[in-house]
Amino acid sequence: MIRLAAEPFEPGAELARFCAGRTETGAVASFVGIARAEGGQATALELQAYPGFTEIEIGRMADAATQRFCLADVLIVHRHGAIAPGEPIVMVACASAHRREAFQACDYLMDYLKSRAPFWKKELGPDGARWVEPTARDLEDIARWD
Amino acid sequence: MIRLAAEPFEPGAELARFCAGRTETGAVASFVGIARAEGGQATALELQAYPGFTEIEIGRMADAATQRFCLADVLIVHRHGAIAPGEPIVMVACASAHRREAFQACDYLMDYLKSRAPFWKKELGPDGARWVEPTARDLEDIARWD
Amino acid sequence: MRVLLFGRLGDLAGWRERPFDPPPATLAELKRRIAAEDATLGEALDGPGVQAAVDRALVRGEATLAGAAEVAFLPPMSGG
Amino acid sequence: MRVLLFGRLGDLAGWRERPFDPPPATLAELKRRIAAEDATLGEALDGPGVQAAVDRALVRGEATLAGAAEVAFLPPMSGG
Repeated sequence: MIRLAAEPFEPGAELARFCAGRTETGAVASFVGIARAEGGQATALELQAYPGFTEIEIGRMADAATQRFCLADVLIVHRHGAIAPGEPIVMVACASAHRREAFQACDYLMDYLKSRAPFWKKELGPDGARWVEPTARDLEDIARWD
Repeated sequence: MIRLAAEPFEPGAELARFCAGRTETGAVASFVGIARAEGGQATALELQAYPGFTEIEIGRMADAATQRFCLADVLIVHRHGAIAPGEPIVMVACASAHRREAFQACDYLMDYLKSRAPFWKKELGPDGARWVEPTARDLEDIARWD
Repeated sequence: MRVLLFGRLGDLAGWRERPFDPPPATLAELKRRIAAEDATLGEALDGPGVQAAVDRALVRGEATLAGAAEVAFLPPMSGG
Repeated sequence: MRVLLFGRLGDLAGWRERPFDPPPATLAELKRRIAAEDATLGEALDGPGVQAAVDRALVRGEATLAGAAEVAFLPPMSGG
């Protein structure tokens, strides 16, 4: 399930739904990315998505991860719009028969989201705004999977 | 926070509490292990802990993981007693400034719990009961971190 | 035809969405028309890592725009 | 002194917790007394991967039990 959320979402409620009724896939790995205050240096994030394109691209990666890591289920929830410090930006959850595959899939999908998913992220701080592009570390991270 | 739970727990509620008010540690990785029905082959699990010893040993590992992976916070909830298929057995959540460390810490703690934490696990199925010991894969998994 | 600009391209141009009528026949013609109005934006569209999507499908290099309803310019992406 | 058996050891012995009075002076003496009553259990306590904890601290090899309140025998562990 891929969802773009224009409003804040609650990772706990997402995880509860994702785990409910799961009697055969014993392993659920998940990740939540939260907007940091950076000690007051970041006052807000603005995340642009391209609705109608972003979901399809993310869905393609979720399908690839499902194949590669033998997943039973994937959940990706991603905020767009204005995001305040402390609000969740992204959640990925992967269910699999074995924990290693669930962890790897989750790690892989986060690397993808950080450096290749159709989002554009502007950090607004006391000194103005700047567009964030993938860091050197993000690019190293995603290269691990190629 | 280390908690032995004699009754079912709800991973969603645990994650919601763990993420709440987190404005500086942007990365929360978590894992939930759920009792499998194994297509009817497993009717229940019985997990023994050694209360007063198990928490301390797990706490020691959580401290080691906190140091090794620069964690801001760790949560481990582990059931004991009789566990029905579909019920969560274990949840680990790790909060860190960076996602790679959060994932690794979570992976490491799960490997530890599977093969070195003071629990004893009996699977009850239609053909009787058997005590589960770490599998060859569990031992390979934990050896990665030594 | 609709043109969309994402991320820093929208800030640079001062717009995020605009109709282009009559529609250009190719991606190259669209870029030329944009550059004629706004040289800085025109240069940015050819900058490193900027991709184009025609009707929500990424295109590499040149592309015809016959019948296309929407072209989007996408600078380097970063979510999460 | 209290003796606790975990996992398959408890099933094997038919008990999980028992007082041992008078308390044995060493871990070796405790094992000898257990083996004298139940040879199968005695052998299992020396089996592969079985550890002992005295007053909730793991001990390696021999240990004195002077003043100890609780000895636990722990077969290979597996949680999660």
